[in-house]
Amino acid sequence: MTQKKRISIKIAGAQGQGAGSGGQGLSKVLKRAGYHVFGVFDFMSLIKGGHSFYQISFSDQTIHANTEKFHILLCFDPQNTEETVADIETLNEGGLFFVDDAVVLKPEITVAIEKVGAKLCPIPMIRLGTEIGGNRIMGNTVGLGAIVGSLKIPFDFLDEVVQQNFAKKSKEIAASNSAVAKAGYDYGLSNFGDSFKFEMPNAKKEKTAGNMLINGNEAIAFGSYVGGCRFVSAYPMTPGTSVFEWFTKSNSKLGVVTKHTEDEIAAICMAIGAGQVGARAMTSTSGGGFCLMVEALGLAGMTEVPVVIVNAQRGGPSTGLPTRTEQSDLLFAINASHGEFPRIVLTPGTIEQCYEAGYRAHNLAAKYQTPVIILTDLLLSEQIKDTDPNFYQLPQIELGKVVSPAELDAMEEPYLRYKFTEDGVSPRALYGHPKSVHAPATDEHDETGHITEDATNRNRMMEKRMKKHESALQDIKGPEFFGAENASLTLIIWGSTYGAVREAVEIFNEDEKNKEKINLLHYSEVWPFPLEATNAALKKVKLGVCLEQNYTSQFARLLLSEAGYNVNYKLNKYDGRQFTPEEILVEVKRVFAESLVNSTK
Amino acid sequence: MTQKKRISIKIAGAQGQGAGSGGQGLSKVLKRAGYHVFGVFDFMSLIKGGHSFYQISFSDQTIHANTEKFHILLCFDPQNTEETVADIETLNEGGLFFVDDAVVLKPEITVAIEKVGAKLCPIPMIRLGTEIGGNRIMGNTVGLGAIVGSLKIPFDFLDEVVQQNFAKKSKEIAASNSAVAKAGYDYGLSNFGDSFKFEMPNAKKEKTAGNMLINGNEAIAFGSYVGGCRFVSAYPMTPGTSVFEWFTKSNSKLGVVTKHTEDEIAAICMAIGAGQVGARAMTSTSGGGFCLMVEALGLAGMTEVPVVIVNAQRGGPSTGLPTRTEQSDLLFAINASHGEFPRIVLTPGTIEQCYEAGYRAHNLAAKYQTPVIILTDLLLSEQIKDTDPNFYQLPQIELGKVVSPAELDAMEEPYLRYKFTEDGVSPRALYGHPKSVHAPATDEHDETGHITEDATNRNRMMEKRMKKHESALQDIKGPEFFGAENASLTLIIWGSTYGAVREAVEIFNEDEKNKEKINLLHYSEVWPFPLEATNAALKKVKLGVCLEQNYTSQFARLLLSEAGYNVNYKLNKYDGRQFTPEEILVEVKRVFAESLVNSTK
Amino acid sequence: MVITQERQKVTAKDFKSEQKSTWCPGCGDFGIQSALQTALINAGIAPWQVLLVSGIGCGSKLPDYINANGYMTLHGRGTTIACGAHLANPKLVTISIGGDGDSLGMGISHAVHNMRRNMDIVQIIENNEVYGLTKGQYSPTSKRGFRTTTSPEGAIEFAVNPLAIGLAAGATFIGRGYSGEPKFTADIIQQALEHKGYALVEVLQTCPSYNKLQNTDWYKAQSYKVLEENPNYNCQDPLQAFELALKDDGRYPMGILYKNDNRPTYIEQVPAYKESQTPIIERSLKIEADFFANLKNAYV
Amino acid sequence: MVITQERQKVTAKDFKSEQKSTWCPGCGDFGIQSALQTALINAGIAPWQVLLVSGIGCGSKLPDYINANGYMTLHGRGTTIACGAHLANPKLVTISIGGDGDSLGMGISHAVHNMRRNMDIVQIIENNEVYGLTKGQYSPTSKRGFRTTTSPEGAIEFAVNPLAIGLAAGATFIGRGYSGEPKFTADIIQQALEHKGYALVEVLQTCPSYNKLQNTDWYKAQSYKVLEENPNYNCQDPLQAFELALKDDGRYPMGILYKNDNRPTYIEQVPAYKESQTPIIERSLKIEADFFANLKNAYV
Ligand SMILES: Cc1ncc(C[n+]2csc(CCOP(=O)(O)OP(=O)(O)O)c2C)c(N)n1
Ligand SMILES: Cc1ncc(C[n+]2csc(CCOP(=O)(O)OP(=O)(O)O)c2C)c(N)n1
Ligand code: SF4
Ligand code: SF4
Ligand SMILES: [Mg+2]
Ligand SMILES: [Mg+2]
Repeated sequence: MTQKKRISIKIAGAQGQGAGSGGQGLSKVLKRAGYHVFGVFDFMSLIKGGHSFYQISFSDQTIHANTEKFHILLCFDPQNTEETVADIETLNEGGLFFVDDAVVLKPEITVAIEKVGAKLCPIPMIRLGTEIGGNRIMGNTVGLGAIVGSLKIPFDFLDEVVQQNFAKKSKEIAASNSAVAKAGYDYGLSNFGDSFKFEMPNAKKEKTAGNMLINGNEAIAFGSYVGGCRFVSAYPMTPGTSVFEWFTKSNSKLGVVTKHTEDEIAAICMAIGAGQVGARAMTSTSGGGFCLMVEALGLAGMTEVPVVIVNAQRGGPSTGLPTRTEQSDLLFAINASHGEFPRIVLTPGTIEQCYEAGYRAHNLAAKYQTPVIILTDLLLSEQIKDTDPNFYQLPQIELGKVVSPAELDAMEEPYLRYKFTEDGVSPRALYGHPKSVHAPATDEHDETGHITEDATNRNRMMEKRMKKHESALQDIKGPEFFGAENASLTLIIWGSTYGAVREAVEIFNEDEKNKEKINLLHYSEVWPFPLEATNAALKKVKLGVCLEQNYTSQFARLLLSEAGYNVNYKLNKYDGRQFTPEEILVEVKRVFAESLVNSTK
Repeated sequence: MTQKKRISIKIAGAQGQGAGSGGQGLSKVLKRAGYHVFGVFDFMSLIKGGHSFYQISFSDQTIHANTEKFHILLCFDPQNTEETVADIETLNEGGLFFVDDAVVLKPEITVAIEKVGAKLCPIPMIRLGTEIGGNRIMGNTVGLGAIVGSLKIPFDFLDEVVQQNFAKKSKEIAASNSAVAKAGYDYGLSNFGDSFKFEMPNAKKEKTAGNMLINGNEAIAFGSYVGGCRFVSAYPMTPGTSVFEWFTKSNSKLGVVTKHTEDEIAAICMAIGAGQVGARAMTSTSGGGFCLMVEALGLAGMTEVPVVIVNAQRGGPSTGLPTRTEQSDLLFAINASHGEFPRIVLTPGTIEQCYEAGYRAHNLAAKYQTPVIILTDLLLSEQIKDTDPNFYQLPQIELGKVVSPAELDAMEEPYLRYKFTEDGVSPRALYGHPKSVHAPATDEHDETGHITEDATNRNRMMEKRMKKHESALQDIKGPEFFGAENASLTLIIWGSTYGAVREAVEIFNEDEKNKEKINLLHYSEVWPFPLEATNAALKKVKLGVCLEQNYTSQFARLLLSEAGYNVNYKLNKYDGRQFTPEEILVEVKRVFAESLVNSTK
Repeated sequence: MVITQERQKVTAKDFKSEQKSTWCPGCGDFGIQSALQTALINAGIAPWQVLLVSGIGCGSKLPDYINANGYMTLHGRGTTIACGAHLANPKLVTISIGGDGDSLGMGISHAVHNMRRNMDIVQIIENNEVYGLTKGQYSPTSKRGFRTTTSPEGAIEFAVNPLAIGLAAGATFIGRGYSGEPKFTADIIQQALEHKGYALVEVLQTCPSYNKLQNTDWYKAQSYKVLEENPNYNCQDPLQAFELALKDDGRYPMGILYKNDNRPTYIEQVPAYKESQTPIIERSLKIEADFFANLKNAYV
Repeated sequence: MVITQERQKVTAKDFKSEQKSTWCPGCGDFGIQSALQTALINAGIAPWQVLLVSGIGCGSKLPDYINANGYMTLHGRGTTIACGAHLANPKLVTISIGGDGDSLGMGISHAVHNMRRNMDIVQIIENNEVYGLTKGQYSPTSKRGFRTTTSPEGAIEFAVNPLAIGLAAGATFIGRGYSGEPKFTADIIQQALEHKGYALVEVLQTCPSYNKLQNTDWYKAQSYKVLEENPNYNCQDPLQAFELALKDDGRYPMGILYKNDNRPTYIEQVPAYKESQTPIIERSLKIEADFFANLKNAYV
């Protein structure tokens, strides 16, 4: 469909069989070999068993999402007949199906292979794994080797990755894995080296080999770290855990205090405690944990403590679909906690935006002395894409209005923690200086922080705090277009749907048959709502279609309540599976057809 | 200003001095004596000291809110000079100022009395209290007696209330209080019986004596009880506590299981546990406690457990103004918890609606198997108004779709807790029958309740649950008008502002000088949003003015996001003090003037 | 529990579920499920008479795999939900079950408060000393030095001591079993079921995926039955039990570690159950006219 | 606390605040404030060196009435916020202070977990055995039978036993004072301040508004100093302390009830503080170019 040449690989297996790590390894091999790579892991809420898979696309151009069809399927779990048949059905005609040759395939599977016109590629995974590596589980490496061999990608790229991956363990383990990989490679090359009939994209090693393969959560963590984050307290919850684990895993190296707490209440409270004494602090969780943080969110809002909260959304409500993706916490995040106070909500849509959201969150929290929520989701957290390392730069660290010890020394009037100011932001002095003594209350307080119920002070304090909402607007990024300039239809989106929608826009616009063109308008920051930028952008929108991974069209409702804009169509998906470009195109065509009917009525 | 004759009394004192109980007692006396009564207590977040006051209005017609000016001020705390001066400034010219005659008044106070042209009425409160009752604190009763005497209301009404109030303690105590009251009464009658120059409303004993004086929280609790509520678990938090205490205080009499829990998480979880096994269960709290309930709200939503949550709002954010009123949790309540599920939000605006909300909440929770939130606030919780006892009837109890043990006995197919149905509601069988065995999960589940990640089932289950949102709409009450039919300006409101706005509308429309008339449109139920009724009502609105006790105009934003309706003006108050009819009228006049300017521009 | 329902003749077949377990091969949760089932069979409690309330975690999926009334709720909140259910319908034999992270981390407050109330339920803690379902972080019961993704340099906290906490909080029954000994554990659970008052049963559990060291052999070496080692052990003596709790030889005493039969249960004292023991959910909701009139009269 | 800051010469004047207290006349919180102040003075800790983190309740308003660094936060969460502050700036002498409802009801989980971590803070519990600020409901420390609005027929729960819970959870210092004896209490608080590790100080407190029975006379009769009654009391022995905790004669032992100097504190073991003890908030945020390059390189 597209001029972007892409090859897609799926590695499927029961959980614990290594589809995830295999997919990550293979992605690295492909990238080093000169391809742009995109990968996502799809898994279930259990530890061993079930059925999960890793999807990789590689290309001569940057890829933003996987498409539905595959050219290669490596299957570790043919015993999961139903799932394997479904996987086979996503193979292109002529696609390769790799499976252990020792397995007697169920008739349903062979029928399915025949039906799609795929090629069965039996490989001695367990045998070679056991014979050469001395371990059944090394059969995985055989499988990966066979794929690389069948694609005729030089073995060195695979060898390097395998050796690197196992170098931590021991030289021997690395060497035997390398030998297993080679055996698989040779087997694949000699048996199926001519079977792969699809046109390969051009490899440009010099372009991609040095690129970084980093997932969304790693990018948020990394971005936060370079943004000055030095305190992270959290409680594990998929898919928020890996942001936290990025810090814990390299604890002493980074000089960051990390605390795995007893619950999410303690997680945010510790971060607020740290924030209140001057640390750039953060916590990371998912919806259920975010629920428990909501009271303390108000504490930070009221006492004006900078703190960053990552809420990595997953399928809800309640425990819901713990390992599936959804965008259903938007209005909750914007309205969470009783009473009213300013907050900032960032909704990155790409790996790069995750990195930016990381440091921007800490800068904005410090500048406006208020909580900042990064609303990401499972899809972004599990997604890797190769990125130019030059993109990752050390950002400017903004400390906001601070009163230094020297300034305190020189100060004549008493220090006022909540001084009324033009922009609502009061200069912040830390505890520990004789002239900065203060004791703020979560009750309404006066400029010093002392409790008061006085009505005039109350009004001024509310206005002071809410002024920060207005002030922060100047820093909020407006939505960005991608695609045709004068498109007849605009997909209005936020957060992680960017990838699939972007691919859909690219594919659609490339097709000469489509005379009308489409584009997308993406929000990576949503609160305070960027009204001016929105109004300017919406002027260019002819047919507005809001696409979201939720049921109740939360962003569309936000657009209406904040900008008075009523989108023409709403597209929703809420089964926990990511939107695919193909699905989006079907919907786009339907909308075009419908709107044509309506406009001629 | 109004043809409704009203007299207003303020009893002020330091907290712990008895202004609150005095005001309640006096309200009862006035009601029994033949007046319609309205009273509110205004207090601070402390136990003893500070300055609080009770406001009473009485009339020959029903009163819905206090106005700003008073005819009588009884002051227990002249030592609080500043506050007392402010109180005096709210006296009408010719108003009476009662204070202990032993106190040497500060010059500021006497100046203030003179300035407003009030009459100083010194009474020997402490002396008579001590001499006759043997107790300083009985001086309060002297003060109340003096007021009743000066108004020439027969002593019997006062005596009866005093005797009743103290009957629980002992005959002696009752008798001595009665004697003290009489002494105060006589003193007031003989010294100031001719000082009160205002026209008294007509007393109609037969009309009001039998009326009930019940506050908003009592009405919610009472309504819930008659609605079948038999389980209440809660954690104290002003102003939600008194709903809970209504039940605890008469524990064994009512046959209700009550549990003061360790925190609000346990409070809602216990209620959900009780609800899940078949009890009509509820919890009561304020915003901060509601924050802690948000995760479990999703549990109830996902597993479809009927449960009622009273969130009595107060000044936020965070601890905020714990004893002041606000309407700032609306969007939070509607969007609380991650993911999406149906919920019902009721926003009573009067004592009567509180009673209705109580039983309706339990009926709706049972009928739609979903959480129901009653969003009330401090103003309603502290407000009493006399109501015809015939209004309070036993409601129909709706159990919703239940499968009885007999039906289970006869059932041939297996029982499915989450059976797909037309309206989304699945018949409910309780645990305890051999054929009803089930084990629902907060993970996405199939019709039996078992965990599944299947995409098709997921879609159907989401749609089944959300269908209940549509189904419940049929039961939601639309907004109601009050005031002129063809008003040029409509105050669009929700919840507790009803009283003050209604008084404002009455006063405004009575004034012959106001050629244009106004009305109000009040929402007592807001979610699922009553769209059809709203559209119908809005057709009649010429100039829509949304008035709310919050900063960010939450209801106005809801009107826009749900009905696409943009109000013309927004009026907000967020200092924790209730709107007064006078304030509203000032704003209404301003809006009229402005809109005139705008329309002629 | 004070079991008010008639005991039933039940067999393993009654508890058999169609649902496929998703536990890892070799997971100790299988042994716990079997022990629980045996205890219920031996106590004569049918699937429809019991209510298994769980939280979230690997172990909390147990109600999904057994044919019995269950409710799989929120991480850390199973115990308080179970107590709510118990107070509304004391006829159900109510068991709260969850992992160590769930019960002793997030949920420890509910455990402590309901122990001191002597709520008449059984709480089973599936203690694998790790967070299983979130892929292996250290838990409140993990040993110091335990290396996980959130403690790559080794955990630096002292573990929660469930026996000590139970004693301090006022549990009236404290037992400890092990997933590798389902029969022994079943017996403890059965006694917990028959105990009047709050019964805390910790079951040590293998987790071959994330706590590989503490495998079956390890537990064999590291645990002992308290009555075998000390036949004079008096489980009614809280001081002796506390001494056992503090004993720091790295080994786990198993069996009934504490028992107190002299405390009233919470439900015995609840005003609404004083005159009638009929569960509130079985009582009529009808309000008599004169009672209603009286309620109204209080406001006149 | 390990107090790393230079001790200061301070007097009562330094702690004097302009803010008017809103406590009831005769409230025990006055005595607690005075004891705390004396302890700080005697320990040589200035207003700007300390951080008083409180929750919500009458007692939690204390930081409003004293001139010292404070943070009045959320009901039940003071302790965990204090620990966060401590980890980010261990130089501040960090004290968590709150009522019994706050600290032992809503907040007991944070207390238990931070005790076992041996966080190097002081926790003061202002124990009036009632909820003051919400107008007199029974609390987790209220005696059985205590009649309040939420227990009009008398509380039916057994009270939390702070000493027992502290011992079970692993507090390394447990003391008890009384608001009516500010000097004695000041001494205990001072020792808590000087203790390395988690120090739990319960201060019995009169509440003339809602716990009228337990007035000054009552406490005089119902409490005793443990070392006066038993000069051989060995506060280093957890078993003896637990025995004392279980002793049910209705009287409160006061003094230092338990002390353990052999446990490492949490902060001593935190990886980020191993090489440098400079508070993280005082360190430069600059990232060296080659360190940054290395971080990026891991993803190539
Ligand atoms: C509020 C909340 N926080 C976090 C989680 C994520 N979570 C699911 S299970 C689990 C821990 C599991 O450990 P444990 O309770 O010991 O059970 P196990 O899996 O070991 O049986 C966590 C943290 C959650 N579901 N809810
Ligand atoms: C989450 C939350 N729930 C409830 C409250 C209401 N509340 C304020 S103080 C208090 C209890 C006070 O009791 P205690 O902690 O013993 O302090 P005291 O007033 O007796 O000093 C409660 C329940 C609150 N502020 N926050
Ligand atoms: S991770 Fe551990 S506890 Fe969870 S199922 Fe696997 S073995 Fe069992
Ligand atoms: S209510 Fe009790 S604790 Fe609160 S200030 Fe008054 S006396 Fe003190
Ligand atoms: Mg575990
Ligand atoms: Mg208290």
